[in-house]
Amino acid sequence: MSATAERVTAPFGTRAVPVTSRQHHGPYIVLGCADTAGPRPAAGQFYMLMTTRWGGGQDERPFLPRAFSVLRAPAATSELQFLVQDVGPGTNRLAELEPGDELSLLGPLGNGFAAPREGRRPLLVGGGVGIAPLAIWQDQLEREAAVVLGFRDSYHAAGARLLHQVRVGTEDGSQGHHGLVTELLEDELDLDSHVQVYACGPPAMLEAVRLTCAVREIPAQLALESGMACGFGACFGCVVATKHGYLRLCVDGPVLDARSLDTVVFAGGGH
Amino acid sequence: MSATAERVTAPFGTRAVPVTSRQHHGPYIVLGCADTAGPRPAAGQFYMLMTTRWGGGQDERPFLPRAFSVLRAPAATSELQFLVQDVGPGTNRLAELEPGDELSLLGPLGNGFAAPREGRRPLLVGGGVGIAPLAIWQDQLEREAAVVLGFRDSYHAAGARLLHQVRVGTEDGSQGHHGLVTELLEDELDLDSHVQVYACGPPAMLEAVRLTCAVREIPAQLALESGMACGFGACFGCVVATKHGYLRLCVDGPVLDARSLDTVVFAGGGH
Amino acid sequence: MSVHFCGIELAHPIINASGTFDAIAARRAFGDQLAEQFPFAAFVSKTVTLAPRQGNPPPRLWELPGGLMNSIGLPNRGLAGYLVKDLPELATLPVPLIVNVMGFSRDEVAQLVRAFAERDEVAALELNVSCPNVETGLVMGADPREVAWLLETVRPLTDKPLIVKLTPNASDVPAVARAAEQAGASALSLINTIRGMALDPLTRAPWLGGLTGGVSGPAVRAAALAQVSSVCEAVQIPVVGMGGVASGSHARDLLAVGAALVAVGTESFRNPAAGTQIAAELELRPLPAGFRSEGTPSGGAKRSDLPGPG
Amino acid sequence: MSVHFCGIELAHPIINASGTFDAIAARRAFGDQLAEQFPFAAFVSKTVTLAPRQGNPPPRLWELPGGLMNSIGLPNRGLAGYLVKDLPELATLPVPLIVNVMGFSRDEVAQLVRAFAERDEVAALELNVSCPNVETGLVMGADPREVAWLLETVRPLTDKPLIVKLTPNASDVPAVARAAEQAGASALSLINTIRGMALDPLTRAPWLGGLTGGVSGPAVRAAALAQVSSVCEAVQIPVVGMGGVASGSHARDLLAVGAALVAVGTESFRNPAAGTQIAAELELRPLPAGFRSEGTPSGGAKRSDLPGPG
Ligand SMILES: Cc1cc2nc3c(=O)[nH]c(=O)nc-3n(C[C@H](O)[C@H](O)[C@H](O)COP(=O)(O)OP(=O)(O)OC[C@H]3O[C@@H](n4cnc5c(N)ncnc54)[C@H](O)[C@@H]3O)c2cc1C
Ligand SMILES: Cc1cc2nc3c(=O)[nH]c(=O)nc-3n(C[C@H](O)[C@H](O)[C@H](O)COP(=O)(O)OP(=O)(O)OC[C@H]3O[C@@H](n4cnc5c(N)ncnc54)[C@H](O)[C@@H]3O)c2cc1C
Ligand SMILES: Cc1cc2nc3c(=O)[nH]c(=O)nc-3n(C[C@H](O)[C@H](O)[C@H](O)COP(=O)(O)O)c2cc1C
Ligand SMILES: Cc1cc2nc3c(=O)[nH]c(=O)nc-3n(C[C@H](O)[C@H](O)[C@H](O)COP(=O)(O)O)c2cc1C
Ligand code: FES
Ligand code: FES
Repeated sequence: MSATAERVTAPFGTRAVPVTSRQHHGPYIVLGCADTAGPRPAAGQFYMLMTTRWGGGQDERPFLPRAFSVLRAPAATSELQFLVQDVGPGTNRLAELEPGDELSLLGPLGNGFAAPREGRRPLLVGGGVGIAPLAIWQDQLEREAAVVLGFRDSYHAAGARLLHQVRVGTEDGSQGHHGLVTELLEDELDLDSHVQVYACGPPAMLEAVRLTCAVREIPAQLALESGMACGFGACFGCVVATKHGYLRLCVDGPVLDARSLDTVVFAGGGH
Repeated sequence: MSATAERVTAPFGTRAVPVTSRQHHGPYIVLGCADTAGPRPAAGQFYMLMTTRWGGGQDERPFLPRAFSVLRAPAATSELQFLVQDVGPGTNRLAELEPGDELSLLGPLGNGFAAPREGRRPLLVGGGVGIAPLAIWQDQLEREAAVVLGFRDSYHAAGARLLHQVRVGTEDGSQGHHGLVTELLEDELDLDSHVQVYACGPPAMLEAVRLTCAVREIPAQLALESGMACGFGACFGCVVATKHGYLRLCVDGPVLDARSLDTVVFAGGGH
Repeated sequence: MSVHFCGIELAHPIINASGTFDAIAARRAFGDQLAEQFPFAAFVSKTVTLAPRQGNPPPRLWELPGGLMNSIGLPNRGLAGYLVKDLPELATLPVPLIVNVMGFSRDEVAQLVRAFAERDEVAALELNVSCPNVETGLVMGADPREVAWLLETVRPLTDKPLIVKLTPNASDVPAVARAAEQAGASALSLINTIRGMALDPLTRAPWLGGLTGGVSGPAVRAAALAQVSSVCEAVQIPVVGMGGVASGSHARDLLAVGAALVAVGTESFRNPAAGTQIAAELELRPLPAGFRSEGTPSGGAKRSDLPGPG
Repeated sequence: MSVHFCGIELAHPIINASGTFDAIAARRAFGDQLAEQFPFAAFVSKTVTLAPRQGNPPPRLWELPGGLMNSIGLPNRGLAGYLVKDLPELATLPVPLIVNVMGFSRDEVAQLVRAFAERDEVAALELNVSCPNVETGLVMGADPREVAWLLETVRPLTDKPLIVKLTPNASDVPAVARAAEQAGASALSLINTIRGMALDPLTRAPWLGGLTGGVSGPAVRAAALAQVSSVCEAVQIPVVGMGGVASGSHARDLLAVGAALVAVGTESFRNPAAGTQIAAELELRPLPAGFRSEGTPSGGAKRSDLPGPG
């Protein structure tokens, strides 16, 4: 079902790493840490993150770790970068981290993106915080990729800086194309349809991308989200409905071949 | 049963106040805050304290507020000072507070100390963090008080700075008298027995004080501790055994007349 | 958002959980402000028994992740002392008074109900049935027959509303609820505390003086919502929902599954004004469309045939 | 600190709770390190049913204060698929294998037990009885007669140890435990999850695809300790204690009230190596004096006659 064999196995057990950097890009925070004990992840893989001071937030949460795609993992370094949007008690905690603080992580987990097939040109489609896995993928792709990203407004569009040669769209028109990123996608496909689409973003956007690619018969790999408790296949909580039945997104995803899905639905607990 | 009518009523409901100062005295931390909405407390009264970020510590605690005697409440100011010894998840949180942070408090609660009877000279006996209520009492007493304080060692004895004209004893002899504070108490009583004793400290020390005063027929007011959930008489959890049955320490104490006790036992959840 | 409950008009749907707020002690701590800013729409007093009780030896409290375990042991002055000392002072509160009673036999409960039946200060009675019946050894509230048997005895003794407070430590709480309804209960309230235990980390001997205790607070919220929901599906009489309510949203959840009133317990320990705050939060966020005024979901929630967890 | 359990020798007393660790998926995530650093002294597989199950629709998870509520719905390949696909791979684990099975009738359970009885790869069977018996509509694990009836059917079918996993959602768990012991259970395990519910904060409709779910983690620790303690007092056969164990101290509590083994569930979601860590913490702090080797307190803890909470 998974689009790919790109899976780097994780060291067994959570490990503590020091936070080394913290930058703001509009509403998003980029956390850097030094993961000397871990391997270099594949693009599209994710980590389960916790802080040492987990819990005690709204409704006495968070309790469980939270899943985050790796934003960047510069080769020949031990650095890992994550993109965090503060939407609730878990991301609250992570968004507070400063250099020198401790971050507890498990990973890399899940399946990453697979290389384009049949010499197709990679086309990256991202929405909001969903741009994270596309940044590391752009870093790793040999071939020049076209990138279209959608945001709510120019404030959120600050996240576009994290990739290069980007066409941006905003829902309120305050920056770049006025409208949805899927309109930019259609554009790109009109120019050149011999592409392989890689998409990550809110469920509604992914569903639009899936539909467009299905109609035009263009291969697409979608990085999905769902509520997760463990991240390594232990709880069976993160399933998404596919043509092959329920799949655990943490071990059979998060990257899925668009053709394995009848539709993209929000599976709860993501954002 | 209570030794006194010294009770200042509290505003209804917890209120948030800014932390204004933070000092270290050996292992103890003195937290200052500006309680503009509250009244000036009586010596011996206490407050229930929480931080905005409560919980998430060892065993997912703390959950309930924690009780703290007021250390100092300078007249004609809105300042309140508390003495905090970090012994567990709740005091962990409080010990981390910095000026500008928010402190949530309820109080003043309970009964304070009563003035000396029959022109007796006040004699303050304290052990460890139990010195807190004695400091504000020394401030409020018209009459010059004798003060004897006991600590584990010279590091802890740094707390003695918080009162004046103090005779200090340490268990390891590293500062002042080598031995227990109750030996200093005996000393003082030999010099002058027309005193009224005010004591606060660990249960074993309070029991020794109670016994000594009982034998010599000297009136003593003891500030006790017990595990508390609410601090205002709602839960019936903080009872201590007295000659008159179980009393709720939060509303009928924390200051009790030594004569109302057969013995001082640790009632759990204090320290 | 004033509400009617068993013929009693209340300013809002938030009341206190029995044994978690002592209005008399609170007046000593907070003075007249307590009456001026009383946080609950009705006051439920702590369980009264026939004979006075000292309660359990300390320690009586153990803090849990998001909760509290207590083994207070129902200390109270006993019926006679309550009538003389507590009732007159509680009668001066600005809200209706609900008296919670418990007996260790049907006869004891009957004596308690009779005594309060004739007191105009008392708006309603809550029966705490989370204790064993000495006649049978069975926990009254855990067995449908026991509850029916009890109500057949005490229902005829008063016209006042009788609220039966159910225990959550039972295999089939809805069955107990139906038995209570059929035997004439005016309303039901749940959940009482969930049985728990803790050991002293140093000695590994039981921490609580009562050896075991009752768990309350956020830790029981999900279990409480499930039980309140099942009971609301099982009966027509009004239900007082409680268990871990710490915000308007938690109260809203209980109303949404059908509760008529919501009781706040442990959260009052964190803030005595919690009731006021929760009622205010409720006002701000009315129920979404699709709920009947009683708050039962207009659909969906009956698919109880689905496989369980795990 | 190797221990013997039903004739099986284990390196330490920490095993996993069924359904909270998938060794096959974990091998995909962690590679060979999983086998090298396997965190448990025995591996308990997720519940296997006769027919394959998809499980409940998502969402299946709801986070609680210090806990988790799940409505996974027991997805599994079914007996045939398990025997062909899972069993061979699980047989390569470095620790003994305990297979957890569930049937919706005595006959289903009998078929499952028979199938595993002849498999040498299987060291023991755990019977998940937290589901209704379609023949009677009663939850097998909540009723002493149901459990006895079930064991009379399946006990004769195998010499392997039969561990009966009790449900905590019952009025009298010790009674069920005694019934299981008398009917030939080799051991007992508890607690399974506590029934709970949550609503979507936006729509107030049930959040979980299964409508209700099962609560686990620290939020159930106190309830688990109380039930394990009562069951250990009620039976002589070994007991596997579980519920909210997140540290060596929590495991020590369960051993102190008489558990022979301790199972770790939800904590593995926070750290897959939790079992290793907890076992190591146990080694460091042996039981204080005053405990028999089985760990039952040498005195005190029987005063169960004391009044309850509140
Ligand atoms: C594979 C993967 C990769 C991801 N990558 C990123 C990333 O790169 N950057 C990023 O910012 N985010 C990422 N996410 C999303 C991130 O994991 C969530 O935003 C995070 O878990 C939110 O946690 P929270 O505690 O902050 O908010 P929550 O309160 O958990 O809110 C998140 C959603 O959970 C639901 N919810 C509310 N209460 C509860 C409850 N009690 N129990 C369960 N659900 C509840 C609500 O629908 C809410 O919208 C990723 C998720 C996955 C699965
Ligand atoms: C009236 C009064 C005045 C006080 N004044 C002061 C003061 O001025 N300064 C000061 O530093 N302290 C004071 N204390 C003591 C202070 O309240 C405690 O130190 C504090 O509550 C400890 O909380 P904690 O979370 O840090 O530690 P805890 O973990 O609560 O440890 C405190 C004790 O609680 C027990 N314990 C451990 N786990 C649990 C559990 N899960 N549930 C219940 N009990 C448990 C243990 O015996 C431990 O020794 C006062 C107490 C009272 C009652
Ligand atoms: C996600 C999840 C899935 C579970 N699946 C099963 C199962 O398949 N069979 C079973 O007997 N118990 C199952 N359980 C219950 C656990 O085995 C255990 O009894 C319970 O979680 C209490 O332990 P804990 O608090 O350490 O998690 C499951 C628990 C969780 C959290
Ligand atoms: C300290 C304490 C004392 C209690 N005393 C009583 C009581 O006397 N009678 C009673 O019926 N319930 C009593 N309860 C149970 C509460 O009324 C309520 O049912 C339970 O605490 C759940 O609500 P909560 O989670 O909001 O606290 C008590 C609860 C606590 C925490
Ligand atoms: S998150 Fe637990 S199985 Fe996927
Ligand atoms: S602390 Fe609750 S009654 Fe004293």
